[in-house]
Amino acid sequence: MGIIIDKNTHAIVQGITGTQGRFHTKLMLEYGTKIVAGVTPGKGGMQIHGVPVYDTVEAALEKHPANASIIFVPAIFAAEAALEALENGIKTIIIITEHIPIKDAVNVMTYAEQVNAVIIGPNTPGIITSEESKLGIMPAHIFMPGSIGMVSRSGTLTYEIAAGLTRKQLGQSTCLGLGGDPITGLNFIDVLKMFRKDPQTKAVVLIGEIGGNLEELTAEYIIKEKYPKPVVAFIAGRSAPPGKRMGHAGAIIMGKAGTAESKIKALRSAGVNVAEKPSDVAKSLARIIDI
Amino acid sequence: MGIIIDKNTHAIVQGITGTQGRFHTKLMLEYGTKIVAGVTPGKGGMQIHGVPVYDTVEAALEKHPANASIIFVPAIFAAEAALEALENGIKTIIIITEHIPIKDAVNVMTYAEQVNAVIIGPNTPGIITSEESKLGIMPAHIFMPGSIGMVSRSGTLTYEIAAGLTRKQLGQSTCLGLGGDPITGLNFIDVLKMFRKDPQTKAVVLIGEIGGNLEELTAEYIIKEKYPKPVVAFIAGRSAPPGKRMGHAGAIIMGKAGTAESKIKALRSAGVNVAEKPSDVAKSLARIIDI
Amino acid sequence: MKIFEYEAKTILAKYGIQTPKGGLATDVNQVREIASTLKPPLAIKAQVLVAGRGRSGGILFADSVSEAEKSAEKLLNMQIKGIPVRSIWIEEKIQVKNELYLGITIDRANRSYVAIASTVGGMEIEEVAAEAPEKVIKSLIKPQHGFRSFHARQMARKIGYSGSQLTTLGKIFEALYRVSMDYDTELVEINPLAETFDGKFVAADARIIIDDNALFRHREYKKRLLEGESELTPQELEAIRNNLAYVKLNGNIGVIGNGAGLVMATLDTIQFYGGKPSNFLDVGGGATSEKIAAALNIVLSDPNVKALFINILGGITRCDEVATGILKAKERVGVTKPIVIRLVGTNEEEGKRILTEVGIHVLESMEEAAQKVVKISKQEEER
Amino acid sequence: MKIFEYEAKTILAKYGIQTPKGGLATDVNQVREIASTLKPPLAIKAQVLVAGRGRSGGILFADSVSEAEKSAEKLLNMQIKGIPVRSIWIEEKIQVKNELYLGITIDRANRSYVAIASTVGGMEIEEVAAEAPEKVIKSLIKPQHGFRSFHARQMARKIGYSGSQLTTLGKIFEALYRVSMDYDTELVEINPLAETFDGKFVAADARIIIDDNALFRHREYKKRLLEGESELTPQELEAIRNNLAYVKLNGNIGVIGNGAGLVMATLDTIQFYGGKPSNFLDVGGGATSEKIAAALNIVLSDPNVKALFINILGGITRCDEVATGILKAKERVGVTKPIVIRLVGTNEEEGKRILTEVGIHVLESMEEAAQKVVKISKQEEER
Repeated sequence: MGIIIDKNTHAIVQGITGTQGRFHTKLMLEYGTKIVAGVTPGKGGMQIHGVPVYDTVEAALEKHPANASIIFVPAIFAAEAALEALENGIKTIIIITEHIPIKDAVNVMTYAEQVNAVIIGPNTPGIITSEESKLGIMPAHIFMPGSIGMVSRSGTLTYEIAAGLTRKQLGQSTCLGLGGDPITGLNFIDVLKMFRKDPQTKAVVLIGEIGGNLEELTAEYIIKEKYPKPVVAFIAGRSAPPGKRMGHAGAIIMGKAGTAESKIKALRSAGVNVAEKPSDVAKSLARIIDI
Repeated sequence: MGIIIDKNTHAIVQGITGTQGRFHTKLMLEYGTKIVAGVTPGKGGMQIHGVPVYDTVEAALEKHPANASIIFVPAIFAAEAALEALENGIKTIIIITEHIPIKDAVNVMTYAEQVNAVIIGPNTPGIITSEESKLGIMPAHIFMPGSIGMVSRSGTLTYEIAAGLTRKQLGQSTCLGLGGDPITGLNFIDVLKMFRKDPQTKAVVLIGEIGGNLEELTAEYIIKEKYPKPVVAFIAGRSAPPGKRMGHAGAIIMGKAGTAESKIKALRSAGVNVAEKPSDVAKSLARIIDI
Repeated sequence: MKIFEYEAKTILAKYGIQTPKGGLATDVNQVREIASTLKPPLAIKAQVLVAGRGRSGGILFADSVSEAEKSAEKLLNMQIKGIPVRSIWIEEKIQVKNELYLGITIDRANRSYVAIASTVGGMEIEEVAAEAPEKVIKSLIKPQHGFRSFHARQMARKIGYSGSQLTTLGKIFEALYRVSMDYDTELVEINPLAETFDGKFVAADARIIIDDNALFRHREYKKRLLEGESELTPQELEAIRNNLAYVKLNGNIGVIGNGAGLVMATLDTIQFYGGKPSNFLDVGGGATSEKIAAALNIVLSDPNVKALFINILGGITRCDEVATGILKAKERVGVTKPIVIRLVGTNEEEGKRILTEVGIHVLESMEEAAQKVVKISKQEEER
Repeated sequence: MKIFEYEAKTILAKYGIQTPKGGLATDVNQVREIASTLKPPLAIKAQVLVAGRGRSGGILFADSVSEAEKSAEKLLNMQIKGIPVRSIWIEEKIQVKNELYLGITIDRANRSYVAIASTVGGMEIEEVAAEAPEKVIKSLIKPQHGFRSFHARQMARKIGYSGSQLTTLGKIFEALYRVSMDYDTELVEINPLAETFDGKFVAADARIIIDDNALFRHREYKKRLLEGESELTPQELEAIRNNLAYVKLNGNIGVIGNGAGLVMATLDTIQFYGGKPSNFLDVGGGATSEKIAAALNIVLSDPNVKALFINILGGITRCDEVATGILKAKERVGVTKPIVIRLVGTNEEEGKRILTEVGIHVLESMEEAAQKVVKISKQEEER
């Protein structure tokens, strides 16, 4: 099981002819992901690793029914690509692209909400449901199937923690990155709701960071809904100064808002086990799972 | 009965402090229409013919629940006024204002469709349900209650024909103008559907004119749905030359499209009695009603 | 408001759409100057706003500067459908492999903008739609997202293009939409869009109609309209300045009324009884005596007019006020031609009294009045 | 990208928002010139981008031209939070009846723009929100219709205005939204918006932050950023030019890593073990040896750095490539300070071999490596 993607996910790759798109299409195919077509305007008729390329999403879908899209299109055109996928009826869209303007992202999210589509990202490593499907750029070998659901605002930090889990034989159901931008599609609460319904997922790892108040809202949600599965969290950025963007566009403390302290405090008050160091996540989880 | 408005319609007047708004508010009140508040930004606190004026629709509705709005706001701001009414939940909006840009009108209509609101106009004389409510600028004394539903793209031509009906004691259920612009809210088909369901309405008068193909589409609808009530039509503009706008922004023959001949032919092929002259409408109707 | 081909092309070029190299001239010297900077063959195109310019001989071709001069002279001495040619556009003639059509206009039934593309360019799109509807591709545009690059590419694909030509066509079409939104157009079309033998696309002809009601957002055009730098007749100009809706026709019965539908029906009724209206003139609701004077002035300035029909249905407007207005106007303008007035509605009796006192026929029935004015017009014509 | 107060005010004025009369000066002569054209009392304001300028003494007042000169001289010789004052803005001081707050920013949780208004102006809005949330009025903005005049009036009403003041406030707020959209701002705020004793509204201070990711649509600002006409340190500028995410901190352990979250966690771990990071530097995914060289260069240019911690989790990135890159970079930059490298992931063994051959510590555990670099930094500090 897992959430959002599985063996039946048939995806197109938008921006398949770029360096990133081409490279990760190969890796996704190797993982077993069903990539049915690629789209790059002006490049229709090509083949990338055996995947046929079309000029438009519409043209791709006429030949290859798909229910997901992963977007590697450059930032200037990425929001357009997402709108194209949405208008052509695709309901699961992963936007890998970083540096999409906020105004463009807001447009995409508003439209996605209207048509009930799931957007992961932008600026996300993607999503992987172990041994079923991977729509993303994460190194597949650090993951193993299991019962831990992971949701994160960060890429490499997720790999760090996932590798730690895998070393301890704590396999994962689905692992996904929300994306490091201020405006993203799915947020922690959305994903927690999905993990709640997923029978495979027994516990959830939540990897947050400074900026915004999604972690605080998630804590409220956990309290209000008496969230039934254990949650272990790590929050990056305790040592970050205010007013500075820490790599991710969304990782910034504004005045006194968005600090790691605030998030850690909120999550702890919701009964979430917040790890001090990345390696502590696996340790905490091992204890909890043993119980 | 009749359609869209009745004794329970409580309306606000947007643009109540202008010459037109002020004048017609008085006439509507005299007719018995329930005008509960007026809105003119910057004029909050005034009273017009005893009707309290507010700066915003929101403020008006807090004090005076209303389910309709009639708009007399100047063309530059009229679309904004309609959006304000829509966003504040009003579902029946009559836009009297003429000369609204097409782009603005398209915006209003798109939003109205999303929220299932009824827009009458722009550039309409409004709507009157005899002896129940009048939201418009038509002279009330030419109408009398009865069983004829009237729908028109024109103002004075409607009065001409309505007066003719009234002289022959052929009273009306509801009479409404769609508006003389290329983009209007309700169209003939929408109104025919409403008249179909209205038990009071026994026959329908349809007053069309050159421009667009709404009359042709209506003919198709009448055929397809085997429209159960008799329809008598008059189409203005048989003598109009192509490429010239005949007063109404929407009354223009483009190339060979939108001619009176085309409309008359289509309606006749749908079994509609199309009058040669305005006065023939009442005559035809009298014959039909007798049958 | 229609704008000239050269203006439309200048706008398109500003939005990155390729147009033929060319220049505007109002005399033969300018033509020589421009033509000598261009590579023949050349197209010499009368700048008029009437439709069917090509069929009326308004476009000529030239293989040399001297030929261009001759063609230009010919055009500058020409009238097209009664409109004198005031300026001409000289441009390099495109070697055409295919002619396409791209346009953005209004879809009234869907209350929407619509993008239209066709592989049949060079004809009026309504004609193509009537003769070969399968060759006309339409795509409704929702204002929420507009017509975006991918919509444009989808259309390009539907008319049979792919690869880099598809993206180029997509960019042109997207630019056309931006023109449409930025200039509040009712219609913007490239017809034909020429596909050259090396696979490029050039706007060989272009047409833009700006929404009259949006001219407050485009003051430079509004100004031009009011200053008469267009093809309006003096009557049309006078009507615009007085906020009157006026259209010239070819008959001999002047018509003035209140309300567009009523005036149209009045024309129809006159025609029904065998008469010929000389114009459409709608004074609108609640017209002042000033406005009515202006209306009479405009209608009567047509020497063909033999009789005048004023059709007023007083609703909110009071008939007595209208009558007074007509009298005032009549005195000021000095009307000598016969007038038939149909006047009903609010304060009808008083209105009638005012007019009959000075010997003006006042009738109640529009049909009766129409018959009367037709009869008078025929009598006057026979004199 | 933050822009200066005077730039923000110039933009607001262009959108019809009233701002105090004033001028920009970079030396005392200019101050005299400007001040003599203004009506005292005057406000003399250091043009710096750091927050808390007022509290740091960056705003002075003057009742005469000579006082203005003195104040200006003082400011021009001042550093505010380490940033030297390069220019000052002199303006007429507003006589304030009330101070309001108006702003447009991002609501992350709702994936939306949000309009914020408050009757408590002159304080940071986050503080007002924390202390008196009922005094902060918010309205989410849906992109479909934007923030229109009636939304603006609704907000004006909610903060207690009516009549003509409500429409004026509405116009200001609507203009602010247009600035936000036209300039792709993350934040545009007028704080305070001064209500004068005669009921007018003047933008006494203004702040604009442009979305860095949208700078491709605002090339004039992009250019300025890259040309260093801002308050960036040479290190920050070098980082921007090399597409590196870099933030200066106050410690002595240089940090380089791949991935923002990982680098943040690295800093946290160093701090957890009692060390002090000197910076945040994320090289991103698949960094080239050039990029790593640039990163080393930036980090080591800080004289306080006693040791360097490179934390690489090779996922898609291959560890052997990273190792080679580090070596190249090390040679080019001439690193003499101790380096601790944590290197795991794809081709980890080969990467380790390359580095250990030249005597660089390579570790597998981030925590272990952090402890090690903290220890080294302390030893180095004691030397």
